[in-house]
Amino acid sequence: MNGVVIDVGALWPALFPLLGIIAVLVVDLVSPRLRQAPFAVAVVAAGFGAWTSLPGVLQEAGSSRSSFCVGQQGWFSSTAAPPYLTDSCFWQADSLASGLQLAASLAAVVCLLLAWPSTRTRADAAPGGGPMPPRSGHTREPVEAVLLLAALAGTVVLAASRDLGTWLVALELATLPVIALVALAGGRRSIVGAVQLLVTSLVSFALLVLGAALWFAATGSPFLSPDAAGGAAGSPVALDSAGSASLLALSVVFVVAGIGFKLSLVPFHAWTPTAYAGATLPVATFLATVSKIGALAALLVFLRAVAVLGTPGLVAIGVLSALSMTVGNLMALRQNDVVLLLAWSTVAQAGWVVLPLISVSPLGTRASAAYLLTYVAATLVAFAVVALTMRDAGVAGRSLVGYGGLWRRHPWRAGALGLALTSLAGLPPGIIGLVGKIVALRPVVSEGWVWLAVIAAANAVLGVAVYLRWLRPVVTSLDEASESVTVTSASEAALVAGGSPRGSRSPHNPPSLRVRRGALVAALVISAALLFVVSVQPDLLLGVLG
Amino acid sequence: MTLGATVMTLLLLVPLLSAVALLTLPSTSGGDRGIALGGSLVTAVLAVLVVTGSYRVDVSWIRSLGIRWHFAVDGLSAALVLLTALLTVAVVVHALSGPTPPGGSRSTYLGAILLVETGALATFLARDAVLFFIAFEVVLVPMWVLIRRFGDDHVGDDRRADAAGRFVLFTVFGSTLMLIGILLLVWYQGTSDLDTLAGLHGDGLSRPVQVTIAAVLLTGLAIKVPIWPLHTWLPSAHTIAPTAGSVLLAGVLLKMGTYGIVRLAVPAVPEGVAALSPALAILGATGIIWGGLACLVERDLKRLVAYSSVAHMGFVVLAIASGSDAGLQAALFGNVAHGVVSALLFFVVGDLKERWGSADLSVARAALRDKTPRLGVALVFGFAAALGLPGLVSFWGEFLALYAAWSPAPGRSVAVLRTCVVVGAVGIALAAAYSLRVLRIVWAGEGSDAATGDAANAVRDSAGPRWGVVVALIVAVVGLGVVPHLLLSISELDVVAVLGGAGR
Amino acid sequence: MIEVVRLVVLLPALAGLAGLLARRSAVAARAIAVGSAVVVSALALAVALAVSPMNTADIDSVGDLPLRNLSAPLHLLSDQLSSVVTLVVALVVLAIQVFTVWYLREDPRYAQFAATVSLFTAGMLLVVASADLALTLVGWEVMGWCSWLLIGHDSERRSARRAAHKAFLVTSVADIAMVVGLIALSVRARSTDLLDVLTVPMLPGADAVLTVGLICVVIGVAGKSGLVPFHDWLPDAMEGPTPASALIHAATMVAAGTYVIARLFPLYATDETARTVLAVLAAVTMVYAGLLAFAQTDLKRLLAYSTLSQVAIMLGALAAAPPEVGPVPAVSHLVGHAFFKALLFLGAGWLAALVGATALETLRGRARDRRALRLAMAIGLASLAGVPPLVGFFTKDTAIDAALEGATGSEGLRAWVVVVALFATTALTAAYCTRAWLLLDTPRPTPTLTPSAANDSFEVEHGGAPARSLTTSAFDDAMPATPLAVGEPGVLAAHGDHKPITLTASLSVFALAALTVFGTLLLMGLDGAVHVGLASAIVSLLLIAGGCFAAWSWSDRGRRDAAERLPSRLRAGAVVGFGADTAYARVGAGVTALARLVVVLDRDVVDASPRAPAVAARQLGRVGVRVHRAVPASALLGVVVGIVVVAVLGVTVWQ
Amino acid sequence: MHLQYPLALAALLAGIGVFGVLARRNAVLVLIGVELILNAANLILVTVGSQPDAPFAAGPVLTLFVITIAAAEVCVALAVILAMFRGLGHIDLTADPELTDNPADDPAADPADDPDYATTGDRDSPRNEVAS
Repeated sequence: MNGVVIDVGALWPALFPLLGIIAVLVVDLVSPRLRQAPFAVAVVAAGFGAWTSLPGVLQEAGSSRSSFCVGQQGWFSSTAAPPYLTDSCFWQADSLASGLQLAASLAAVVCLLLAWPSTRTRADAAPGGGPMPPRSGHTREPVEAVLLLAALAGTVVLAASRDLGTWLVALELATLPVIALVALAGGRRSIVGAVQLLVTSLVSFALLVLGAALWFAATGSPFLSPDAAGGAAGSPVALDSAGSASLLALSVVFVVAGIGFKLSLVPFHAWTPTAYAGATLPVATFLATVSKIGALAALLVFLRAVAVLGTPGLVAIGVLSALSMTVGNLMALRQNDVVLLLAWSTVAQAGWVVLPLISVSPLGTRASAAYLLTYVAATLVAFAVVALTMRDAGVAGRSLVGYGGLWRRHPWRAGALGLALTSLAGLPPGIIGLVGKIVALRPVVSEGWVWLAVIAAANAVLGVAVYLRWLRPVVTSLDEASESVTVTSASEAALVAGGSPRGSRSPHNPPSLRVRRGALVAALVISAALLFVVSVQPDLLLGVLG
Repeated sequence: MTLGATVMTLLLLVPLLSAVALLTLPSTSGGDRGIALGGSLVTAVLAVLVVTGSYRVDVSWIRSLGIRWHFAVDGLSAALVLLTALLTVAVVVHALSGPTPPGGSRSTYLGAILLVETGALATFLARDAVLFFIAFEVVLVPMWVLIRRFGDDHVGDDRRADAAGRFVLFTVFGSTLMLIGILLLVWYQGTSDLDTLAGLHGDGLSRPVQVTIAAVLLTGLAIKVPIWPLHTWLPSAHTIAPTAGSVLLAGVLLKMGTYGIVRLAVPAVPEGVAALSPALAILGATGIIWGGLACLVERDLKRLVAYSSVAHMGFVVLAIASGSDAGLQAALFGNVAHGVVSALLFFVVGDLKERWGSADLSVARAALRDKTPRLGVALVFGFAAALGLPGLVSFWGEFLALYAAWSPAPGRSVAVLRTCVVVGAVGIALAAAYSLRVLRIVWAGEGSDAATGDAANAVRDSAGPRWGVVVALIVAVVGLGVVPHLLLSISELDVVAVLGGAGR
Repeated sequence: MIEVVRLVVLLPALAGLAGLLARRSAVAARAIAVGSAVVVSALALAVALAVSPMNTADIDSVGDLPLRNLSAPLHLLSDQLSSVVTLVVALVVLAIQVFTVWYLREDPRYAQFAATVSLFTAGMLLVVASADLALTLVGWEVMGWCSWLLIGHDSERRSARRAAHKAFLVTSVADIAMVVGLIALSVRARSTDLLDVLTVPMLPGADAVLTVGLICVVIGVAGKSGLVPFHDWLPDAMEGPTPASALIHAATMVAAGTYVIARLFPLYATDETARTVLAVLAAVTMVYAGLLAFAQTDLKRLLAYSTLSQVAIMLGALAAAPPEVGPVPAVSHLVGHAFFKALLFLGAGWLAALVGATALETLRGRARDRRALRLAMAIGLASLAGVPPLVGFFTKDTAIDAALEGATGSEGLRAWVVVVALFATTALTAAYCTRAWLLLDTPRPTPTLTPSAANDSFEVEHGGAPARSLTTSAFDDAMPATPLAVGEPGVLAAHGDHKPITLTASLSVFALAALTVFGTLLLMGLDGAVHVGLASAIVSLLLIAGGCFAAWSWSDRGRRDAAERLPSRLRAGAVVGFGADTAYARVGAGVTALARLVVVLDRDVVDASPRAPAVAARQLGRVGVRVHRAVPASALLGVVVGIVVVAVLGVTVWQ
Repeated sequence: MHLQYPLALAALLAGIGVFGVLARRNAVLVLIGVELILNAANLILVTVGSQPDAPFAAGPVLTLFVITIAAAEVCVALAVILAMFRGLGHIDLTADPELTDNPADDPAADPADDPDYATTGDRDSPRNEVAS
């Protein structure tokens, strides 16, 4: 037959979130008073998405589950198809892409659990229910659920997209809802965060589109495929191969920059702390995990296309990663607010994520994805613990001292946090973090970028310093804990008294009213179990990426 | 899974599991004593079994990275494995028969100790380069906890934080550099199996590559040894750490560095190490003099012992730099010797500090000689061994090290190494000087007449299990000094395997 | 027989251990100490009397060290030389142990002392019996350590602590050279076995490594045997109890150097340079020490300096004797010296214990009314002076004769230097022996000057030792010890009215006296050990007579102290060894200053390198915090700047 | 070669857009600058897409995509700007919002007095332990 070959089976990971959106809207339409129903639906949808991406994960390396494939005949009545068009597909999910999809869906499930509302049905009016303006309080849950699912869908599509159009649309679909989510948190901080996130994303997206256009100009092909890049010579506007190559280079750097914003690489990172601090915890978690997965997926799609052009052009990536690591760690060292600390650690870890990409080779791409997944797993655990602690201790759960003596008070929670932090720091018992560092450094070393490796080593030290600062109060003994608790309560009082806007205007104040404990525990258990399993047998995680 | 593999796995699992049990144990329950003691004892027995049976386990672990779960024991590691296991028993006994240092519950303390043991054992047994690195890192967090939480509570919290932070940050930097070296090595040689790497002897590596790899590896490991000038983390860590921490640090952790050099760098990139050996020797000799001189005016007893560790490690480094078979044997011997001696010294000094409340030599105190004979005798033995008195264990390590450095392997610069030998001999005299200084003040009671108040009356003498531990160590110091064959014969054959004709 | 040789070394060590364990009961300790000494002497006698001493050097001790490319068999040997020396050591130690039982009977630390003496003996016997440089080093260092324990026995007294410290430090500084030398020698042979080292083929021409090694060994020996410039620790070592002094001086530590060089004699015979160094050191030392001995005001210090000069005589013989004569003369003087020096020290201890001091002023005439003691001292001093027919005469003349042979024969100038020094020393020795005897024997004619006053006068001259701060370094011995404070007043004060000497103790002294008289017979067994040349004998007899007469006349017939003829400043200087101690202290202070410098560097330079990035990190963090305010525009700026940077990098580096 | 002129125009547009983004303080104007950049991209796409052999009329189609996305963006952007105006009372992007969300700024939480800050390498505090 001629025309597009559509294999729906391959699309389920993206379709389920979309169906979930519809279902949520319908449910909210039917019984608007049920607060938990939207989240239940969303969790189910995301879960199914994860489930359906499994076969893609399990397929052997090299093969890929494609859809929307165009054959040769029929489409080009006038002329014969250019070589780079022979059966190319708009949707191509190899094991790497599927792995990213799976991770995104699971992370989304955890985020949804973190946002799970506590009360079953909505009280009509929440007069002064926290800083939350009552007007937005009514439809908050379905909106949150829908936006989260939409962003998830965007991420999933992004991982599998292979052409400019899908790629651009998916990127925006993965970004815009998050901006809305940040803004939805309410309160000035959230607005500031949203604004900064918005302007940064707009500008970088614009430049991204410019880069995409240049790609099209250079290759004349809408497909992000190696042979398209290879066939750049035959591009319509090509003055000569060198000219088109430089066009291509320009497009690559524009794209790298545009996505660097989403990965919050320095210097595109400025939005990160503001947005994290402004958003609600679940949204911050989403920003830290799913968005990053999407960003990396987008970057990988593009880089794998230009891989044929060789690596030297990507010294830019090396510089960006070195910058991000250093700045992120240095700033994280000064934070006493755990959310901000995690925000800056995101910046630093983003550097580690793109570190292996300086060698655009299957080795590099897989390594970068692997490191991203370890980071996502650890960060999910950390955020889950923070959510639990804030639910118990209130605002104090945001400050480092709030974790004094956690080891004695909640050994298991402290154990999970310790595992997460050591994984982020790359120390045992967080073996997976250590393996991640090994994986990330391997391509760098193998390409002979020793100076970059040494910078990375120095940053590993800084990172250890960062996370030990948090781990220290966790393991402090009972007496110190008690006094630190008193300190906390004092500071909390001061905060509530308006000493600092953090306390009084915090969107989650008191958070214990809003989030359901069981869901938090579930989220923690899921993420911690994942982290632990891959920590004992890292092969599971590395194997996911083929 | 064969018997050998099972025993080997158990050797690593028993301390790990008992540590986890201790850590998750509620601080109120009293089961920690049994678990810790039992765990360490069983581990020691298993260690003896493994060494005697020379068992090995080799299963695939991380396929995608080609990292294998490969542990085995040979002449290079056997002595260190035994040392680690037995020292841990001693430390646990010592910890159980006295007050737990303030800062946390005893179960946490013991758990951290056993975790350190796990990591050290894994490091000494690992036969896969990357696995070696991972095991190398395991000890960090528990040791950090030991220093940070159970450290000397007479000093401010910032001092504890500084010491612990220094320890971790220095070591992490070193081990990450080592990781880079390992990855380079693995990339060029295509395998991370240490036996294969040793078999290759750097074949197929151009000289510059070898030098680069060796430089990275040695720098990384030098921090752990520690080699001058990267030693500054050691004194503060020793001063702050509790007795158990100091003993494990000096007796086990420092050995991981030198062992790493012998196991990783020397066989895999022989040319590189040979090229760097003059620098290595000079740094080692500098460390000997530096440590000895620092000890002459150091006032804190624990810091003094720490600096003497720097000096003794200098001898080991010098021996490694010589590159001859005898040199490697001397290095391994010196490793174990320093392990035993420094353990003895830190046990005694730790007890003294616990009784005195500080380890400041400038405080006039009653002489140990008659009033506190047991601690006194132990101190005398410890420092006699520290100054390399023949008939005690450390003499052979230092004598052989100097011998080997005087007649280095071909290709090494004889002039440099012989100069270093003279410097090292001067270091022995310095060791005599500072050892006698300490004994004169603490044991013979220089200025004890000026002692007033509490310091004037004698402290409680060592007794019970702690005295038993000390006696056992003294016996080890004397026994190995009189019959050094025990250790030398263990390492004799495998040294050749390491050098593979590169030496001599 | 082989087991016996092993046992001779092993037994004292075990005795030392046992004595340490059995320190609770004095009786057990005494039994162990004396018993072991008796057994060892018996065994040594058995070995010595063995009809043909087995000239074997492959007695396995603890087994061959399993080393690659170095053979360390750790063998023991047994031949005429070793068996004779072993016997002498054993006998002297026996006498000393017996004497100690009486001398330290009230001392609470008797057990430790006796055990240390046993261990010391083990070290010496190991050196004697060792056929392996490593073993030699072991025994050598063990002796050094035990000497630290013995000299510092009364660690309550600061001067004792200081003397012990000084002794060990000076010797271990010299041992730097010893270690290097032995290593150099064994590297030549790729073995530490004595025979291999001796039989390693000579390289054609000058063998630098050999010369360096031999000179280093000489320096090491100079440290332990107290040659200039390492001599000053020995007089201070008198702070130890008298038996310890007797042990260190008579047969063991100080003489060990002679024995080691005698063992290595074949190598020295081939190396001019090393022997010249040895000759110069020995010649200087024997004369200088003799002069100092003459000026001493303390009996024990006088004996100490006489030891220096006597040991220098042995080494001089080694340095000058021609190869065909060999090391035997030196060893024979070692034997003779062991006897009379032990006798003298025990006698001095006896006297000191009865009188309560060792200052000659105090002892003046105290020997007169004690017949036995007087006899013993007389024999001892006469033998020291070399009066025939005592053993001292024969052994010394054997040494002189050997030197003369070398001088007239192959050795030339070096030997002549030694010979001259030897004759000078003979006269000096006679002089100070006479002086000492006159002082001991003739009571003070005008009893106006009380000993305390005498002490005070000297105290005034040299001043007391001010208290030293604790944090001073090991070397920092800025104050010379007040030489009159020796004679361990601590012990003597502890038992001011000392129990009258026991029969056994006095017997031990007389046994030594007998050996001093008839010791020559024992030496007959060692061929070449007694070889008196007519010329040398006559010359030295004349010199002795001259020395005696000079001293006698200076002290106008013993009414005065002969040394008072010396200018008082010279005498005062001689008493404190011409400030050698201060020189040591200067060295120590220098090292300490260096150490302080190192500490400062360690803190401010070496440690600054890791600290700097930390501080930098903090500052950068501050800056970063200031930069990162939630201003959207700044974020935009960052984005654009970043893109420009990336674009430039990308496009430029791509092609 | 006639393609050069539209491309040059596109470059001009993009430049103007970037300038607007950087120079303007008003959020809405910044938004317009972004739109300019997007239009530059569109121009490129259309120009290149006007080639006869471009598959699936990719140029125009992509342009349509971009326009749609831009529209969506503008919706969200305007909503957020509105919220900004409500919450902060202005839409000046260069203004420093009076709520600082960086705890390191308020002196109470200056890490310097956090004891464990030494772990971050503050190594110059203890130097008294060295003998002097």
